[in-house]
Amino acid sequence: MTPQPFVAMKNIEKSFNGVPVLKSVTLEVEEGEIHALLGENGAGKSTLMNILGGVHQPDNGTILINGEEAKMADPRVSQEHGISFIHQELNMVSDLKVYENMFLGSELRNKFGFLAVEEMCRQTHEILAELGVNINPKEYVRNLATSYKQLIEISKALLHKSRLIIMDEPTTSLAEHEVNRLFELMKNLKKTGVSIIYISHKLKEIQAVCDRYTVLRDGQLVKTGMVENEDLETITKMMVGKAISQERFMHEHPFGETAMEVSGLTSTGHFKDIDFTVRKGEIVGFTGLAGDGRTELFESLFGFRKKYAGEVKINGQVVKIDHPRKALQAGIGYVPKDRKENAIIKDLSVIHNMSLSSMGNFERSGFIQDKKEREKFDVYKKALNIKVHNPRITIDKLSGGNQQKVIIAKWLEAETDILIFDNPTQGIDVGAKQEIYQQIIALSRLGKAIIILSSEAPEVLRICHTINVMYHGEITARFTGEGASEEEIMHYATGSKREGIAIG
Amino acid sequence: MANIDVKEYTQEPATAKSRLSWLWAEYSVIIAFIIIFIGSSLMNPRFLDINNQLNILMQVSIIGIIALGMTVVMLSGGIDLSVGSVLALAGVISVLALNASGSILVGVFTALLVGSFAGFLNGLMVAKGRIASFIATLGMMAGARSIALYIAEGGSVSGEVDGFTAIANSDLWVFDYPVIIFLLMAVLVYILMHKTRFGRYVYALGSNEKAAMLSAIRVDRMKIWVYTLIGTLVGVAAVIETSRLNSISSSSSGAQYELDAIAAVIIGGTRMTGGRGKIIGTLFGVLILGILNNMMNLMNVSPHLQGFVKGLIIIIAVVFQKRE
Amino acid sequence: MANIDVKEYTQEPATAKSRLSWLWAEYSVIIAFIIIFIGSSLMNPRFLDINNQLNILMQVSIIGIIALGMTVVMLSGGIDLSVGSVLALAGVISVLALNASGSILVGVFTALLVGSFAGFLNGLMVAKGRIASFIATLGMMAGARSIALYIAEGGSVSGEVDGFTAIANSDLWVFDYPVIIFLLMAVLVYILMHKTRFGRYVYALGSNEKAAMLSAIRVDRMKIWVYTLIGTLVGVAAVIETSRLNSISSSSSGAQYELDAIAAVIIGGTRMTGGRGKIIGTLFGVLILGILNNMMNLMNVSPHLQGFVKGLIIIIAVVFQKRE
Amino acid sequence: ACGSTESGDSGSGAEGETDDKLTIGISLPSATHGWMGALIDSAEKQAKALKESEGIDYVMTNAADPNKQANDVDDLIAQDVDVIVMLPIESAALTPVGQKIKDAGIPLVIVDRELENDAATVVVKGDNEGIGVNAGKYFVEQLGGKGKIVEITGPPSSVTEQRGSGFKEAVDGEAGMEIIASQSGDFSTEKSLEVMQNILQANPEIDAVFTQDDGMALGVLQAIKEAGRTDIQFVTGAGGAKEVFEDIQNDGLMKATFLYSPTMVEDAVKIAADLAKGEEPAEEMVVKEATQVTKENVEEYYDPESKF
Ligand SMILES: Nc1ncnc2c1ncn2[C@@H]1O[C@H](COP(=O)(O)OP(=O)(O)OP(=O)(O)O)[C@@H](O)[C@H]1O
Ligand SMILES: Nc1ncnc2c1ncn2[C@@H]1O[C@H](COP(=O)(O)OP(=O)(O)OP(=O)(O)O)[C@@H](O)[C@H]1O
Ligand SMILES: [Mg+2]
Ligand SMILES: [Mg+2]
Repeated sequence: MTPQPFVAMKNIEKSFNGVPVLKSVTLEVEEGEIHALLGENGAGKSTLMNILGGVHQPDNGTILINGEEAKMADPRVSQEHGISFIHQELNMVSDLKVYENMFLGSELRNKFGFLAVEEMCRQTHEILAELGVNINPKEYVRNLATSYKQLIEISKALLHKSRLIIMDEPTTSLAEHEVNRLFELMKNLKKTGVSIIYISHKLKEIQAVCDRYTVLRDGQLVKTGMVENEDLETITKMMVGKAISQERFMHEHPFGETAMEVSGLTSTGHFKDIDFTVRKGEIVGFTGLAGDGRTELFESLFGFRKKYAGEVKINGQVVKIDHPRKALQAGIGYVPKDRKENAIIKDLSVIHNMSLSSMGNFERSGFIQDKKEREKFDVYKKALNIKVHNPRITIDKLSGGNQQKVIIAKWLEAETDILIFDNPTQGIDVGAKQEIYQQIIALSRLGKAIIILSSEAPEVLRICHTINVMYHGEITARFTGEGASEEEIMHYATGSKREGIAIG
Repeated sequence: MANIDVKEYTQEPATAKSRLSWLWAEYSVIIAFIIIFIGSSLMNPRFLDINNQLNILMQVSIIGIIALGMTVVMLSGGIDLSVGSVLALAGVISVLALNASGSILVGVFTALLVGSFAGFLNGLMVAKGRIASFIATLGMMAGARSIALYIAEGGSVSGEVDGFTAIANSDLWVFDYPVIIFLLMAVLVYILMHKTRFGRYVYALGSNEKAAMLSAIRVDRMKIWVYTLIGTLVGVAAVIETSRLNSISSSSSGAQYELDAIAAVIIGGTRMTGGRGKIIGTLFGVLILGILNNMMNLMNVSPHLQGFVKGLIIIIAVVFQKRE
Repeated sequence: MANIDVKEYTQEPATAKSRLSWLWAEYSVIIAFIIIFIGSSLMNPRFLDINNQLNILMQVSIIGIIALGMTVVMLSGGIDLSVGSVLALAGVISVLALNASGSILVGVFTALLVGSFAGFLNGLMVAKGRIASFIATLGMMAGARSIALYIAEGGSVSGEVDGFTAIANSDLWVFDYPVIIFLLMAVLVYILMHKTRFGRYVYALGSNEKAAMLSAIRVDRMKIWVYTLIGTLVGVAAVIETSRLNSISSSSSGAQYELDAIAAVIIGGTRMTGGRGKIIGTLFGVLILGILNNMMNLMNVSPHLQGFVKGLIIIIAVVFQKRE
Repeated sequence: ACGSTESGDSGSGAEGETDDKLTIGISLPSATHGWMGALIDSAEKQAKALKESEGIDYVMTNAADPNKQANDVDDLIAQDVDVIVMLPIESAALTPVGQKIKDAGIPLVIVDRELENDAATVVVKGDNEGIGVNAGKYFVEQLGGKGKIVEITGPPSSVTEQRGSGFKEAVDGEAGMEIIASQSGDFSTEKSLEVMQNILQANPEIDAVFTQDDGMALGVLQAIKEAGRTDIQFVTGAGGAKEVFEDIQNDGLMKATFLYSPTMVEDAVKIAADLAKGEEPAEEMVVKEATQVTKENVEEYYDPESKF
């Protein structure tokens, strides 16, 4: 270690509304290293980074850049110190085009002061190509899938020629090949002396790219060390206080009758000829790359999208679902992905978010019983280990992982027979992931039909009885949970292998 | 692991100090109100006179009833510019119905019907036509006024049925009926917004429409209800306004009520873009406006300067409140 | 694996049909305009008369200039209700300056100064005071009108300098100066919004303020500029209005201009909540309103019903446009 | 664009059939208060009547501000109307517009508010100053030159200014007369009711109330009635509304009003029709006196069918 790290955050303290979130945390990042910042949901990782990025001000403590004290009064100052920040939640301007987002705040101009559009497009194209993405720079960001937005955010940080890039869970919506490209890029950056702070709940990634790590737990520093000296279990243990197995869950139980039967579902541009059935007690997974039409398919089944053809049977009855309400009445629940846009109501309290889809459970003669809501929330708080000091605060004050748990609680409370989870563990720490999987399995034991959408093959492999692989809007393969391998799934997901449906 | 949570998260702040800061954050409008109230008492001794206080209550009741509805609309993320015109239209038609039928009940019912129907149309345009509420209700504002003028031939219409004026001109103990109706409506809307799922859904919709829809809320239907609600409240206001003077003017009645109602809602701390705000805040917002108008007359401020003074104080009251 | 992406995203649609559907999505207001234009021609033969066409252009130029500024404000996610009042105030003060100095230049300069200063104050309130633009500019609306009334004692003031009226009453070939000024402003604002950083930042800010801030854009400063810009444009409009009639009324000049300007912007396809919209759309929005007013006069629609007809057509024009 | 100096002769380019089709152009402010609403209605009715009886067409326009009114007039000129009736929102602002009409060779009948030049062929006007002056005289007379007066004005505008200054002039002459409050009732009954309530609160002693409009007077009466005040001796109005006449007849608190009838526009339209037919005007200035209406002469003016 050199005597003077590139960035040193010393004894940082921060509390929100009297609740301490960071307690004298120290973090040092060397020049040209990839430093993993680890910790369970709500440990304070993002908050610490927000302080470094000038988004929040610390209550106490100092930040040193190359040994000199720096005051990060706002995001500008931080950027001027050569720090780029890829935030946990996407911060894209969806009404601007790709290149406009990339160069937002640092536009290139010609000698008359006008924007040099073509030059910016060219550079955008180049930098995206490095990540293996080929998008029209003049496409509006709102028309892109989340993974592309994420990649654009990453590219934007790269564009700035920063000396330190903070990546707060950059891979939550990326497919594996995109992640690999990102890692190559990170390694190249490292060689040129750029430092990276990398936050992720996917510990495999940490092992793949990171040099050192720092673990936070409940706002306190637990340990800093070299990644190569530790194995996954130890790190997990430091984070959550116990070892977590990565094994496939063994959960054999008999299935009931068919709960949902879909045949010939087609929506031009999104998916075509989708057939599948889900039985009571079965956990069915859908996986594939971004843009494979998974989300659109299930948004249609949930009644959020209306333009599709084909037949859907619930418990043997043909149903026409053209609004999420009807889906709920038919017994379908849906935990959407991208919780910031699709799931959380940021002005409602944690409790009210939990009860939103099942108000009937809390009403007596038309009036809401506050006490009942509170009691029910406490049940979920315990069951899902939701960390919140006061559930009456608005949900946006929770860490990302805990927000996700509240949304899951919301749909558990709706008690539907069929539950669709789209990317249910996005941004959730290993411990909590385990808890969520256990919840899902417990539900399936109760005879609920479960559908899980995930771009992470390992996730579906761990808990699903049946796995469907999608490619370009079609189901290209179907495996049993035991009969599938990550490698084979990838073949079908990338379209490099295509044959009659392989039913295991 | 659970023990960590307990240690860390169960200490709910409930000290007197934190209570106070909570009150401040949530209800700074009340503090603004108290300051304005005390200031007014000091500036003019007649202000505190019980009759004057009752006058103020009476004077704010019409705008107050409308502002309650406006709060709901604004919480849902919309706005309703048509309230003043719809009031005039509902008033004109209800007086005609009153005179034709000779029945007060018919008159009252007509006003409510016209109001809620206009609101329903607004709701349809916003929810099903996907028109920005500003423009949909701007259209309704022009349209309703226009029809009122056409029906009343530009003039005013007067009630010809005995007893109709009693609605707004009777009192219970010291409180005039309009004040009682206003407070009753406030309680009803409060309960609706905070104790029933209707309110919950309105907040959800105003905060994140897409997420509300994905939570299986019928967003379109909610919007239609919201505008129908304000329409109905405008109908109630129209009854009071008409009954008070036993007549309504198709040209001037209700003029600019929308601005007063919106101002009251925003002073009351409701966010322009929806999702955040309180009925109680609006109540105090309405009172602040009432006191301002009252003081302006008590102090005999030049009519030319009243706009300036009023604008200034509204802005100060809003700045003074803690914003996100 | 990159080949998958390529297949997915490089096929750029550029066929004639997709061009058309793009035009439709982006500029459906133009189609609405064409329909209204053709409809008007068929309904009244006088409509197509070249003098009538030039009249319409002249008539829309003042609202048009204001609507340009309003587009920018609304793209930034705000609104400016004070435009009419500020126009009256700028007009009154500039006429006084004109008469006092005898110099047309001083008069013009004063109008611009008053307008941009009022805009600057609006910007300060919105950006630094964190007041919702609706309420901040509502305050300015009341305040500016009030000061204008106070200065002019409720009446109007007239220019006493020869040549001042020439500004709005001269023409170049067949086009009146106001029309030329309007088109000039439109070109300038267009360039500003689409070719410079300023415009880019306004869109960003209106679409996602937090993201704009995290991109190190000085959001507050941008807002102040935006309101100053519309203020200056209002100053320009004030010069034209004052010069056209060689006088300005402190009580009625500029009344309800805000509503016309906002309506034009929304008809032009700009989203109420900001981030999306086009200057060209506003141009056609303004023309649609102009044609409506003109046709109402040509067709002799009953005055009491004009509001109804206008409201209806505006709503139809908006519904007709493809909404997200 | 419309500075075309064609002759005002409507038949210039048209065929014989349009020759005898005369058109009256009417440009009025929009109906923001009762009096104007009634005036617009009277104008439309009169124009319709003329259309039926004499086949004279009409075009009516409405404006909320002087600039829009200038636009309206442009439209009228462009339509080659044969005569224009205009009620200028602001005299000064519409003066150049009047000039334009004159330059276009179109006869112009001005209603209510005079222009500052001689563009008008005929002026039909009430007497806004007169209302104030006559009311002032009435107050001095009734109160014996001594008393506390409240004034309820219209919203700030030149009409309000003229009525107010006429009144002040007359009252200022007497040392014992004092205007203790002057507030705007916005030409609205409801607003005047509220304003008067507050004024009553602030002033325990009031002798009489001058209102600039009958609609506002009705609100004032209601406020006084509700407050149960007995110190106020009388209230006056302006305009000539039916309800006010009724109160005068019934010995109410209304003791006088000063005529300013919206029906003046009927005369203007009739005169315009004559001008359109090419007749010379009988007189160039028709002044509708601000006649004082009290118990003595109210029967003369009361019309139970009136809409105003
Ligand atoms: N603005 C805020 N107001 C109140 N509490 C906050 C705020 N921001 C964060 N917190 C709280 O601070 C704690 C730390 O949150 P933070 O977002 O830093 O966690 P994290 O480690 O990034 O978790 P995750 O892995 O879920 O993203 C959480 O308990 C959260 O509720
Ligand atoms: N100044 C603030 N006041 C209130 N809430 C805030 C504030 N700043 C952030 N928040 C909210 O608190 C939550 C947690 O804060 P924080 O920013 O640490 O976490 P985050 O979810 O990781 O977001 P990001 O990484 O994008 O900043 C966020 O959802 C954010 O919207
Ligand atoms: Mg985080
Ligand atoms: Mg977080």
